[in-house]
Amino acid sequence: MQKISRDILVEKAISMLENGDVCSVLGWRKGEFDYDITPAVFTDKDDIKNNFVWNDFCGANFSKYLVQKTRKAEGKILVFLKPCDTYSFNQLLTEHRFDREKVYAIGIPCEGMVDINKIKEITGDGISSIDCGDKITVNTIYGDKFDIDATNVLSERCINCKSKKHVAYDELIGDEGEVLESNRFDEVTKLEQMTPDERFAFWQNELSKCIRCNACRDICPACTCEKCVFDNPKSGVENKAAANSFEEKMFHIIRAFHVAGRCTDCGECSRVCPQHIPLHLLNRKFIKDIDGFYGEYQAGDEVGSRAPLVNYTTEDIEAADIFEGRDN
Amino acid sequence: MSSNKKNLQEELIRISGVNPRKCMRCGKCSGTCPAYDEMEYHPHQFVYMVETGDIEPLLESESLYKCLICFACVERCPRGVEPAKLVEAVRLAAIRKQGNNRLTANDIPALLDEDMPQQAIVSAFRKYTK
Amino acid sequence: MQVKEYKPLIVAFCCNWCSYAGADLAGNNRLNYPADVKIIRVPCSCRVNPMFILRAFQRGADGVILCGCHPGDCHYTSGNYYTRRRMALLFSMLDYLGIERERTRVEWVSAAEGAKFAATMNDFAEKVAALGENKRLEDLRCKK
Amino acid sequence: MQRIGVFVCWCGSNIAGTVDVEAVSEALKREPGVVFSTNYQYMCSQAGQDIIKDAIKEHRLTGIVVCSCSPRMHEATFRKTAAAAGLNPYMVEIANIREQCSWVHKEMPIGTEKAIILGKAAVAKVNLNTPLTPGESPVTKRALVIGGGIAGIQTALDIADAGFEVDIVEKKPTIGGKMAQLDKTFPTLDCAACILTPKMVDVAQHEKIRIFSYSEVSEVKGFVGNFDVTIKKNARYVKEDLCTGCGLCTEKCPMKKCANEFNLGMDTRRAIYIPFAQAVPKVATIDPDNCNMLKNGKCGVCAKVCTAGAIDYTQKDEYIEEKYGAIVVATGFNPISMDKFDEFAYNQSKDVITSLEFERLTNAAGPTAGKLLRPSDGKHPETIVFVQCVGSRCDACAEKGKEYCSKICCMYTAKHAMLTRDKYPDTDVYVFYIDVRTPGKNFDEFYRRAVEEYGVHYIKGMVGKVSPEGDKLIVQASDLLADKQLKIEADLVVLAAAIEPDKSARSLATMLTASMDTNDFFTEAHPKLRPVESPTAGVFLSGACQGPKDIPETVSQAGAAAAKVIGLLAKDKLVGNPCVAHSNEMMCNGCSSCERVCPYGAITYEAKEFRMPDRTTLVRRIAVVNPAVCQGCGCCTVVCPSGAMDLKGFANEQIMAEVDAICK
Repeated sequence: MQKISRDILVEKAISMLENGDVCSVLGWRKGEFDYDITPAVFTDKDDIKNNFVWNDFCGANFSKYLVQKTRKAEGKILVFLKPCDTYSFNQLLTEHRFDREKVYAIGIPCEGMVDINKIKEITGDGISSIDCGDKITVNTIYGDKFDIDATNVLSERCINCKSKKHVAYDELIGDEGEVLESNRFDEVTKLEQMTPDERFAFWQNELSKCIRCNACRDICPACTCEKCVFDNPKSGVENKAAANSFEEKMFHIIRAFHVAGRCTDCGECSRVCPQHIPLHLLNRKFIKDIDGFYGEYQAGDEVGSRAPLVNYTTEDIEAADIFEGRDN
Repeated sequence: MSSNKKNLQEELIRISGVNPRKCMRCGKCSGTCPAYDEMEYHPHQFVYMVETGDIEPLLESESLYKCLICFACVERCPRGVEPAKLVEAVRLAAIRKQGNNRLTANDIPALLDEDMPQQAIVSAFRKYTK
Repeated sequence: MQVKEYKPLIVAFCCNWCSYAGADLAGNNRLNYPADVKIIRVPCSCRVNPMFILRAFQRGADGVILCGCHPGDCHYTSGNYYTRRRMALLFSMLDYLGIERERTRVEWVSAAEGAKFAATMNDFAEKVAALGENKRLEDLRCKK
Repeated sequence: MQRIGVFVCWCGSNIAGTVDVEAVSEALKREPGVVFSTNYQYMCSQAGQDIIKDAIKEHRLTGIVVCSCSPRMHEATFRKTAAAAGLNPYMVEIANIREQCSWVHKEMPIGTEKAIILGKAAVAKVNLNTPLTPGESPVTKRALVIGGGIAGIQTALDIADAGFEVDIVEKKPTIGGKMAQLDKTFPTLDCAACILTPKMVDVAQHEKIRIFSYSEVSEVKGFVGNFDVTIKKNARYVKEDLCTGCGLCTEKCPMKKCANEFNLGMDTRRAIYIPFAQAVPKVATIDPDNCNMLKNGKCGVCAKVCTAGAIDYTQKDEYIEEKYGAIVVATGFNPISMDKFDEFAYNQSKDVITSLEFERLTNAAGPTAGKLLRPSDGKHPETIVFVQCVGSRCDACAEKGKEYCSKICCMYTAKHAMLTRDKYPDTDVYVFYIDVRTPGKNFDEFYRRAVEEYGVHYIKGMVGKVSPEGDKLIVQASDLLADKQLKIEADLVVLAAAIEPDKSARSLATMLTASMDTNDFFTEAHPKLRPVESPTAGVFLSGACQGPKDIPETVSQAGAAAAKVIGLLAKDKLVGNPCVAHSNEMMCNGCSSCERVCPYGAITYEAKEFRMPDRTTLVRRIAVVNPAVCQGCGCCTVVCPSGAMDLKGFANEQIMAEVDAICK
């Protein structure tokens, strides 16, 4: 259950639109199903009244949308940002990807978003309606009704939430949270402790599921390239569909490398993957290594910070020494 | 260096966290030491002797108990070597030898007199008890 | 079917100023190393894109080694420092994916280190040969 | 499709002994794009080059592969050959089949097989080569020297003597720098003023040199050969062109109690002042913090007494824009602050002084007119203790001082000790040292003289503590050789404070995009081979801004920097390396990653308008590489996620084509 009610956000959005403070609102729109909530640009107050949603399914991170939306916008855009979204927001500002002047950012607290797949594991298919109250109430077309505790079905990224603090906003609604100690690297460590054969088998299995739908790339706030190398016939790695296991790996290695040091660990890649590949484990590996090799660095923590891959010290660890003390 | 000596040396370096190789032999520690004249081996010699592994004489020496642990040498060492920590480590090595306590805590009150500076009393507790 | 003796294929990226000159010096001094090693000249080790390394593996390389000036000696002052970070992270990631660690290496070879160049190549070729064919990052379409 | 010619060199038997050159040229004939392939005994010979030239004409070749020795050996040769035959020189690629093939492999079949593969890689690359033309940029024939100490003066004189215009920007009211404050110079003991002031006069009188004193560089734009610099001329409230330097104002000004920075605050000057008698320019300056007229409009004495009418209380800071072809940094050094070294009682006692203060105390133009007197009571000191390495050679974890050796202290301390004993033989002089470092011509001899002839007590050991007691200073120190702790009753303690780069250097480095080390010393383009150049093209280094230096070393480096500047300014046009980075504006995200890794500051950003398919225009931030500044390392190409940045001559496609050819 989110602490801030939808009505406060709706009221705020409508008043800002009416006052002419902003010309459009980036928010979550009702989808075909109650759990299927889509990012949308609202310009009409009735539309907001009827279709704006704020509940436990509003996982989408709007930062990336600002890149395109601010280019066309005549006036300011109102955007709602959860704490983890603000890191992406800052990272994009660091990379000069949108004009800060064109955005009015409202920070809203987040109690964690739920994972519909975990709900479906409990209820089975055929969900007809979901109501997010104190409990998540699910009705199915078979007449079953479930009351589920949101904390039991939180998405992985929210269980390992790294921060409830907003690092950027013009206005904050609700209370400010804090940067949290999370166990987000535990799974990476677990993989590191496997034998190379096990790791290879794990990733071969995971990555072979990839259907190259590009959802991970399209949602990723760090993947805002004007033209992606995988779409560019002259890049040498152009690849529309993975033909074999090499290309499956290549896509994900290169993608992870391109966002290394810039990835804020927002977890959108894993959220949108239709094949449920734990893509965040690739990004987190880089984050964990960066923290370990070069000192802790959180992308997006502050605007203008120098990402680890565009930085160095003369005392950096040698590539030959990175496995010291690890024998597998 | 024999392996015994080497072990002792490594032990001291580990306890103290001091890297004696950083010493550039300027002698500022000994120049600054208020207990210099009391000591048979002086702060810079502690550092040098630990570096060369010549630790036995230090373990035997009265100097161990003359250091006031005032940390003047630690404060002023330009190389960040921290000689007093090394003295402390040698002292620990000496008293950790079974039955080798020079004094027990109970012995201390009898040794106190009115003129003794407070700092010395505090450091006495650090020195003689475990 | 004829059984061919296994020979590893090794791609070595060498920076123009130090390591390529080091390789030339190895030649001048007639220091042998396996012919399996093929050198590609780049202006600086920092020119090597991880994509090139993956490309080499895809096309059938069994090992890729990157040679540059020693840290602090880069002709462009800082290129190899960036190389060091990139490759540390890339190699760690390849290991994480279960690719054998010995297939990739970074080595700093100065223009004066002909002997080191030859020794490095001998050692690297031997280690890669011991691993056998690169199966984990291969693209069967690119095989002969 | 290219029309490629392949030329396989035998290099006598150097290549042909291990590589079947005939087989190589035959095999490469079948490669895509190859229309001609041959081999010859010595390709680099005149006859060999003629074969290439003829083939280019006869077969209308668009690209060439020479399979021969290392490109480091003959790439330039074959490029010239190609150019002579009308082919763009960058259409030539070399396959190194000697150093990296025939010389390291013994068996003919193996050598031949590898040579063919290396040839194929070169052919694959040439297929993707494009003709490259080096960019040209004009050179503004004027140099800027930042800093007017001995380094800046020497550099400026050398450049000006070669016939080029030079401007010196000095932030103090006069040039001269630290050397003007010194008394004598080691190891010859000639008087600093006697050798410096004539040079200052030379500078003032040189028709090619302009001095901007009391000025700072406030902005630098542009690149090698074409810098646009804004100089901020601080208001000195005196018209430089009218002031005759008569000094009447500096005698009549009622504000007498201003600390005299030239004497390090050991005496006072007026609010209007000329730093010292030999100042250049010899023009008065009003110190606005102390002038009553400027502070509250009451006084005006200097204006009244000035017969030249040079005083102008309404003067404003002035900004001057000028173009330069080269910039020399000569910002020099300062002694570090002694605030963190409480043990030496510097802030407690007036009689604990730094060595630079000691220079002023012994200088005939100093606060004591050259008599060595204690600052506290003006008495003659009978025992003097010199402490070496104060704040030098400190470990980083000690959190005070500098990690490096300040290099000059051993020698000037020997000088101070010797001069003291020479002038005042009744004085006891102690020098506490850790090591005495005297590498330099006649340096060790000088130090030995101090010990042997002048009887200076050199004691190995460091001073632990200085405590003022009455009018004495108790110096507690160790004598390591005697294994004793000493307590010396001294009258004066002189600290050889470490030196550090001037504070202004950091912001200047940012303006110039010149790199610095962790100590804020400017970094050389190469520590051995290019010691007076900064990695930023067109920026040169002179004197202690690059590292601690004594005067002879500074002067020689100043001359070297001047020679480099002259070499640059003598050119009418700069021809660049055409293998530079360039950004594809359609793909560039404007994310600044490339800019951050560029060691030369060659990348800038501009807002560019794009016409969109729907006829709207879109303004996007895109990277622009300045080909005159880019050195072609290619670092930017790898941090560019979209691949918009590529390197000419070593393009992504070309390198991948080589990889493919090798792995085939």
